[in-house]
Amino acid sequence: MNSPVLWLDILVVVILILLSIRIFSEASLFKSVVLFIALGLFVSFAWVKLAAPDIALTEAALGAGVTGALLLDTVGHLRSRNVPYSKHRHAEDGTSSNA
Amino acid sequence: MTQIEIYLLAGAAMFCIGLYGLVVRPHLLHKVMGLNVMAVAVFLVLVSVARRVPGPTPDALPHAMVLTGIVVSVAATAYSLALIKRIYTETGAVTLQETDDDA
Amino acid sequence: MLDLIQPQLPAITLAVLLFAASAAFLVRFERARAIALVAAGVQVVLVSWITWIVVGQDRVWVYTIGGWGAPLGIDLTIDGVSAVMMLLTAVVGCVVTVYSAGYFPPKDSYRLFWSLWLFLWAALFALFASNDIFNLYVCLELLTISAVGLVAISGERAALFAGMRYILSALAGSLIYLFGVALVYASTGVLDFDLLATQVSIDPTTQAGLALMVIGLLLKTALFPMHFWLPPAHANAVAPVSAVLSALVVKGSFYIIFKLMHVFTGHEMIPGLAELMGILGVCAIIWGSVQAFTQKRLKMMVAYSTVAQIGYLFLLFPLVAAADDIQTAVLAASAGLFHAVSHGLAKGAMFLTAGTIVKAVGSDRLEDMAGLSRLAPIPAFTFAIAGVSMVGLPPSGGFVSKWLYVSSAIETGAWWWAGAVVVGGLLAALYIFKVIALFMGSGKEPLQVGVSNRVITIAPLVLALMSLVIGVFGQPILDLLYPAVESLTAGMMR
Amino acid sequence: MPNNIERPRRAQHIVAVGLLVAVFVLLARAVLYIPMHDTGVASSIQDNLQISGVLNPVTAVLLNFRGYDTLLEIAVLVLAIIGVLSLQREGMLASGRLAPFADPALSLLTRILVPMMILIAGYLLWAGEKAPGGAFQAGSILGAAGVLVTLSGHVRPGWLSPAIVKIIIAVGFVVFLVAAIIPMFFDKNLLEYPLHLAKPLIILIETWLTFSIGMILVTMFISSAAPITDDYVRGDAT
Amino acid sequence: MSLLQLALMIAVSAPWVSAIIIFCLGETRHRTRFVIGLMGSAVTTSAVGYLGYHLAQGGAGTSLGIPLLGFTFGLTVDRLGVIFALLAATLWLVTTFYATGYMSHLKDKARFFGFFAICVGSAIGIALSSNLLSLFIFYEALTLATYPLVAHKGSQAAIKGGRTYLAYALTGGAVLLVGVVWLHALGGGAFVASGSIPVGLLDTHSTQLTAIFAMLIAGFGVKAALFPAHGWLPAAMVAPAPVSALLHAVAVVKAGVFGIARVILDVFGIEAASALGVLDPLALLAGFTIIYASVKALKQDDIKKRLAYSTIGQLSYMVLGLAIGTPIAIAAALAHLVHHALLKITMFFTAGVLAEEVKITRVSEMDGVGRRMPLTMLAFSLAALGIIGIPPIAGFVSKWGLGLGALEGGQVWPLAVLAASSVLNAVYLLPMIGRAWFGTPKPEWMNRPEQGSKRFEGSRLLVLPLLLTAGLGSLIGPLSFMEVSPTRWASAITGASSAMTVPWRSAPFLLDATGTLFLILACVVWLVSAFSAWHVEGQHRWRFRIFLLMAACGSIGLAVAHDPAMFYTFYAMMALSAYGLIAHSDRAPQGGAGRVYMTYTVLGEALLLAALLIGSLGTDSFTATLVDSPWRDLGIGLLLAAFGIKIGAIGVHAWMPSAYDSAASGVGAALAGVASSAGIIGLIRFLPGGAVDFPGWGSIVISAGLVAALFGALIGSTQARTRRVLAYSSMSQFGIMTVGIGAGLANSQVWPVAVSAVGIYLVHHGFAKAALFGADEIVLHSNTKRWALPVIALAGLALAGMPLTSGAIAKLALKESLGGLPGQWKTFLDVMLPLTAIGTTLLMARVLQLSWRVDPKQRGRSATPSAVAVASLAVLAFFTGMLLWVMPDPAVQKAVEKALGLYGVLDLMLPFVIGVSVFVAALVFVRQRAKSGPLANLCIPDPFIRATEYVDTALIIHRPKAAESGREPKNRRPLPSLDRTNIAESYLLTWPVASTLIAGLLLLVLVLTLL
Repeated sequence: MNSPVLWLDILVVVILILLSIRIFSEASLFKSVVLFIALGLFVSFAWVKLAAPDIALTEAALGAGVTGALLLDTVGHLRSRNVPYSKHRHAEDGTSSNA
Repeated sequence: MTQIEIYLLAGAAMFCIGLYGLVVRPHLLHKVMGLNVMAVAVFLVLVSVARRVPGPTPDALPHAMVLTGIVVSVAATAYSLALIKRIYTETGAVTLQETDDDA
Repeated sequence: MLDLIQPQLPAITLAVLLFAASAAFLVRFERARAIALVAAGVQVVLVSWITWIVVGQDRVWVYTIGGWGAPLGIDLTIDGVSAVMMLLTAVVGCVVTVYSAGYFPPKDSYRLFWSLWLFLWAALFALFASNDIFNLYVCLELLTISAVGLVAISGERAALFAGMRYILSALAGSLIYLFGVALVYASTGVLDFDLLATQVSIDPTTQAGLALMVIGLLLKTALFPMHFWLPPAHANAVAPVSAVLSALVVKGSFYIIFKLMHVFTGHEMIPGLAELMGILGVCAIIWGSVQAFTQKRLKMMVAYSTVAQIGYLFLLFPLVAAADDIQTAVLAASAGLFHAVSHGLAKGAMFLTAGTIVKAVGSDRLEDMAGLSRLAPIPAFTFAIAGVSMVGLPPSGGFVSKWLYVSSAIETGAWWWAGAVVVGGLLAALYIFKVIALFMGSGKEPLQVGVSNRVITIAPLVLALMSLVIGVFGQPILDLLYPAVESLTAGMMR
Repeated sequence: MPNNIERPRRAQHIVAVGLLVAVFVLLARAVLYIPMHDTGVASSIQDNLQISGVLNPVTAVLLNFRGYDTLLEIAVLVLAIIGVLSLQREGMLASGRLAPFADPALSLLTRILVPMMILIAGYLLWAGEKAPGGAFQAGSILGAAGVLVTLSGHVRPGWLSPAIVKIIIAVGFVVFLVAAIIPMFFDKNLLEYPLHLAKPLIILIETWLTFSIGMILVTMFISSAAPITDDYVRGDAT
Repeated sequence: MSLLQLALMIAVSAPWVSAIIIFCLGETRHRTRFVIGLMGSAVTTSAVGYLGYHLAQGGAGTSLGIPLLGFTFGLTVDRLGVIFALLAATLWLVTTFYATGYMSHLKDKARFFGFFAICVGSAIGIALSSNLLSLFIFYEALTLATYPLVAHKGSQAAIKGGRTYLAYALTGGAVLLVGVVWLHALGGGAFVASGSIPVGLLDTHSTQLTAIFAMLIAGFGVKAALFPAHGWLPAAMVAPAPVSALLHAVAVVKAGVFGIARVILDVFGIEAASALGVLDPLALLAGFTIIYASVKALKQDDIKKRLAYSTIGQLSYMVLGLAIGTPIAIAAALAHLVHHALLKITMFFTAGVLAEEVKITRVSEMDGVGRRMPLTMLAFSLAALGIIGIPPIAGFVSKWGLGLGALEGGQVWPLAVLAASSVLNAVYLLPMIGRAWFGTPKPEWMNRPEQGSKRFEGSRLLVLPLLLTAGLGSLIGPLSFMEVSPTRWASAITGASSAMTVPWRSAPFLLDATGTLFLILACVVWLVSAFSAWHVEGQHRWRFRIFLLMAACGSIGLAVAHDPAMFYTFYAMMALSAYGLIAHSDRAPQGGAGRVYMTYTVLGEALLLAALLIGSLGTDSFTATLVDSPWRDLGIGLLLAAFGIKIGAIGVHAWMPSAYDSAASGVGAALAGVASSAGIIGLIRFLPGGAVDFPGWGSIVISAGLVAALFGALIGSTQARTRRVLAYSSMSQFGIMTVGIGAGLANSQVWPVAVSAVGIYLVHHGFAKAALFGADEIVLHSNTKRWALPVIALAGLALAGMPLTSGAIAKLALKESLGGLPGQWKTFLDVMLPLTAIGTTLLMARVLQLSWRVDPKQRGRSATPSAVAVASLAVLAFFTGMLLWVMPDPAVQKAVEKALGLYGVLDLMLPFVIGVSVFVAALVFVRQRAKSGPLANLCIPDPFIRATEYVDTALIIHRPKAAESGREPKNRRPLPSLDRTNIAESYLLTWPVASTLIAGLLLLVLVLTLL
């Protein structure tokens, strides 16, 4: 009874799981945040699949939008700012870009 | 394997992944993202449970719960990020490791 | 007029707190302080009125919000147990408010303290009154964020890190709890405690749901292995905040566990869960006391003492599980709850007076406080009284709970829990009397003590004396607890 | 940052993964045992939908049946912003400019998008009563619009005095609280809207909520993003 | 709320209220604090007094309380509670004065007096609480309130002492809690007259009840300082003196004993407790504690520590009494609660005054302090004697009751414990008194120019309470027959007949034949020696005179006292005051002879006490009860041993030579003549001779007597100093008398004849010996040697039994009495008696020879004897000769005729002639062998004296050397450093580990769901 729609759901679920695994295995902070925002969008797509339009809308606006923006802002904050008060001075920028 | 069960399993899986992120990744931002992933996972379970109702409109109660949940988790994340920024400006630390040495 | 207000009392009390909280946000420090003091006074009056009604009519007060009734809407139920906890919150809250009025210099960095504090108070009230597990999630969140806000408000390095740890673990706990709620809703379809009590059945989903809810709440109550966030948070927070955290906030999540274990008949639902909590409790008592004994800083020691005393609370679950008749189950349950009340009062007094002492001596380290009793007799005396209640010596409330624990342990035949309680008392005596001996001893260099205003010396004393008074006149509180605990355990015994 | 911070220690990694896989298995078991028949309250929601004053079941549950949850939820939101503000060191809402200069592409985009976003927010607010929408969605879009305006430098954050900002933040919650208390004067319980008044009250609450949520979200960005003043800038601000 | 309940409420709450007021008063307002303290104690005392008065009138008790934990946390009025409350309240009143004086220059007075009041408040609370729960609550409140007092000084030692105290008290409290709760769970715990254990429970839950009893006793035992848990009391001696006085002598420690009393009497009830069989182990433990504590007290050089160990011992007396369980024993224990409180509080007050005024804290520093503060040390001495159990002071009454109670319960070993502990008490307390009065004071104490009189007491506030308690302590003893006395009050509680508990019977005095004889002897001899000794010089003149008078009235009282307790009282008075006479003169080495005498006397006293107790259980006469009591042989043995020491029986006579030698001038006569013969009177009066034959005992006594006689003669005749010869002659004379008594014992018909014969012999010997001592005095001190020699000769002849002298009559009377003996004894005695006579003549010849050639350098030591001395000598000589002729006694008449008959004279002369010839031969032999050597080296050393000296020196070594300062107890290694746990904890605190734990726990609980 694998109706075609079901395949789409399986695809969404697989993407969701892969995305979340990728977020936490990603070394670079900025990339993780971007992936997180992508995850937010896919989740709102999942809500649409589960016939929950309100939640999809809110998720897109708040979950992906606001949270994503806040995260990006924090990443920016952590990278660009030198630290006036702390005794630890950080030579290179916050995220190390390793392979 | 009905649609609901797929999303339920997805929810359970993402919960564990989120927990992994919270537990293992030292960077505070990763931990906050982990928390959000766990939240999303729970909401997945709730909404898929709502979907059990036959007919077009699913059960509205879980939806309301999820909506409230999303707003609450946004609020919590906002505060955590503010705290992370303040810790960074104050001490330059981006992980809890600093605290463990001189705890 | 009065009979108009009376049926709406729970809603009014909550509304008063929420209004005061939002008002305090809008105004400057002095006016916010005034609002907080007024709100505290009103709160005490209203809560005691509610308790009077609950005792008077000896019934469980069900207040349906929005008039929709249980499955659809949310109910507030106030029974003996929640009334006692609310009374504890009101009393400790009022004293803490008065203490903070005298403690903070009226400069702007603390202007939002009052608003956060009133939100916390509102969260506690909502939590003790709520009868709906999802609503409890929202209350827990409200509680967590306000608590973390209060911890981090001082802005010092240690407080910020403590706040970070606290919020991460608390949010993790809440999410685990929420997952549990989702599973329970999935299997039973209801969120209200009373309905759950009738419809819950032993199947994997509900079992997992309860397990997740309990684990989430254990994390928020900082039971032994998961206590890592509590000592830094309680020790580095500002004195009134650490008092509130130790005395009240920790009790909130314990109260929910108590209700869950009774509504879901936890020890049958998950065999061995009650015993596990008991064993963790005993480890908490021993580990907490040992750590408290070796601490070099006063507030850190008192924080670890909280970790130990929390262990006591969880001893009630194995005893209730082991009880064969309703009477011993009620005895064990009221032992735990009475300990929550007496610990609330005593620990509140201890943290407040610790704050006064640290403010007077200028440093938090124990060596600098030698010979304090000569120069600051009242705080030293208050610390001693609170310590006596912590150790559980007779004139104090701690003794009553210790007595109840030992008698219920004997009646159920599981005497080793009684052993744990008694040994715990002796271990507590170790670190309490180490400090008292230090106060009575004579320090190396003469101790200069800054002048501390009257309020912050007298307020903790009032609280400490209260913890002694309930030791002697404890019976009314027990009478208040018995019917409620009986109805809860009756469900369990079916 | 020494990069061993990034890669967690090997042993701890393995232990964590092992544990979480086991947890996943057990959660999966629990989840799969969920009864597939509807045990929820869907049916009772449908019956009471007419008297709830709104047609959209979710909004009905959110604002009427379980209005208390939403009230506390808004309290959490307000509390969060209070927490964020309490973390500021140099007082409330630093007034410094956020963006040093307007980037032409950004300003063009803002000029186009912001009016649309406000329009959409209005529609969502209005539609929430019948179709998916409502205060939170509208509020968040309004917030996004606000952020866009301030980030793009069109408006200095000091545009609104801190007092007004705080009032707007609090107004949503206070209105909701007042609306909840009014029924008590008509000898009804908290949040028990009189039938004929249910719809107007809900709409009143929703509108003020939207403004508050919008302002809260904007303040979240502005307050914690410390103002760009000369001594902080280090190199180019990306 | 009746008046009684009001009084009850006031009694308990007044101390707490005054404490709160004192705390609020703050440090500076001394006067108001003193007034508040005084008022508080006064109000409490009057309230408790009213309760006592109400009960005394036979009013019913009452109780009030609030419900708590299934019990009522309340108070009640009953006799047992009121006695302890009254004690605590009155002594608090007294101690308030003392403490104000004592604390005048110490800091933190508000804290001190506040907690002091709370302590007393909780003690009264304990006394008046209505059930085990309220008692436990006050009990723990007492622990808490005492801690700040023990650690008051804040010094390192004080804190350490406080910590030890807390460690013991809290552990005890924890054990007690479990016991109380367990009992409550089983339904017991309330205080009901004969035990509140639900009836069926005894057989079903006996093991549980025993466990509960053990826990309750362990809990209360900590405060009652039973053996394993006594360590805290000496450690708590760092507390200021008022604390040690009121709390560690009265309130705190008695709370423990009171608790045990409540548990045994009102919670379990005697029957239930003995049914469970828990009382005997407790009694054994208490017995062991008594002995252990007394031995430990010996080693303590610090005064307060020694008193502390003494307290531990005395507390165990009470526990022993309670554990024995018979009504008399319990009444005695409860009475001892009051007696010991009064006596011990005096001693602690004294320790406090000594520490404050003259800065001495060690026993070895106490020399001559009596000269410095006579009133204080008098009070201390009275209290010490009371503790030892010397009648008539209070301690004796309760010790007597304990002994009787033990016997009533059919057990004898407590008697042994009592005897042994009295000896040990004496050994560690008497030296303190000895040093105080007989030691040489420090020079700077003496010169107090500004205060005028050399003696300078502590400030009035300190000394008055001291004297009050000492007075009360010593008065309660003799007045114990009064209704309100603690003994009567206690016996009303346990229903014991007051005849038993009050030692002195109603009609103690009776004059029988031997009594009159001894009375005449005592009066004359003491009169004569008083004349000759009265004008003795030296600074201690008055002290000597007091002792002389006390010894005199002791021996006179002895003659007429027939009731065992009264006899014992006078006997003890005479024996102890004789020490004053022996140790008085500075000639003797530092109390050497005195100490040996005292040791033997104390041993004798203890044995006598045990013996008298055996005979006085029950209402009829001593000898009747002794005959048919199960421990008859033990009683007789003890009697013989006790009086044997007095009359210098073989083996125990080592004290006699040195004592007589060093006795002050003029007093030797009285000692030799009267004091020692008291032993014979005792034997005659208390041995159950007349009723039953004791062939076994008879033969033992006779042989002992003969050996003593011969041994005395042999050793005596070789002694170098006249007094030592006389001592040995007394020993042999008493030996002969014991032969007479032995004969009476062996054959009951002979007993009356033997008694009167021995009586005559006694009187004759008394006068003769007194005359000899008098003469020796004159020979030694004056050049009128010529006067003394004929008297010595006359007395010597009388002793040797020359015809026409009293000696002859006495010897013949004695021979008469021996007539009735069975065959083989008769012949044996016929041979032996002459031998003794020869021995006596030898001794007398020796005396003559020594006094004849007394060398000049010895003579000139003291002033010339007054005419009085000579006159008294004459009187004695006269009595020796003439009196007996007049005696109306039939046996005497017969003896007189025989003496006059030819055969009789020959019989008497023969031994005399042989004796003289042997002496002359020995004299000639000696002169040939050692042309020049002084006679002394010929002296045969007395093995027993060697043995006593060896034991004595051992005692000295045993006694704490002054050098052994109170070194810091080796501080135990500090608690195993727990810092390692810090490292574990900090590891636990790190986020990764902690969160992994969360995941782990989550998994664990989920797994649980699988089960």
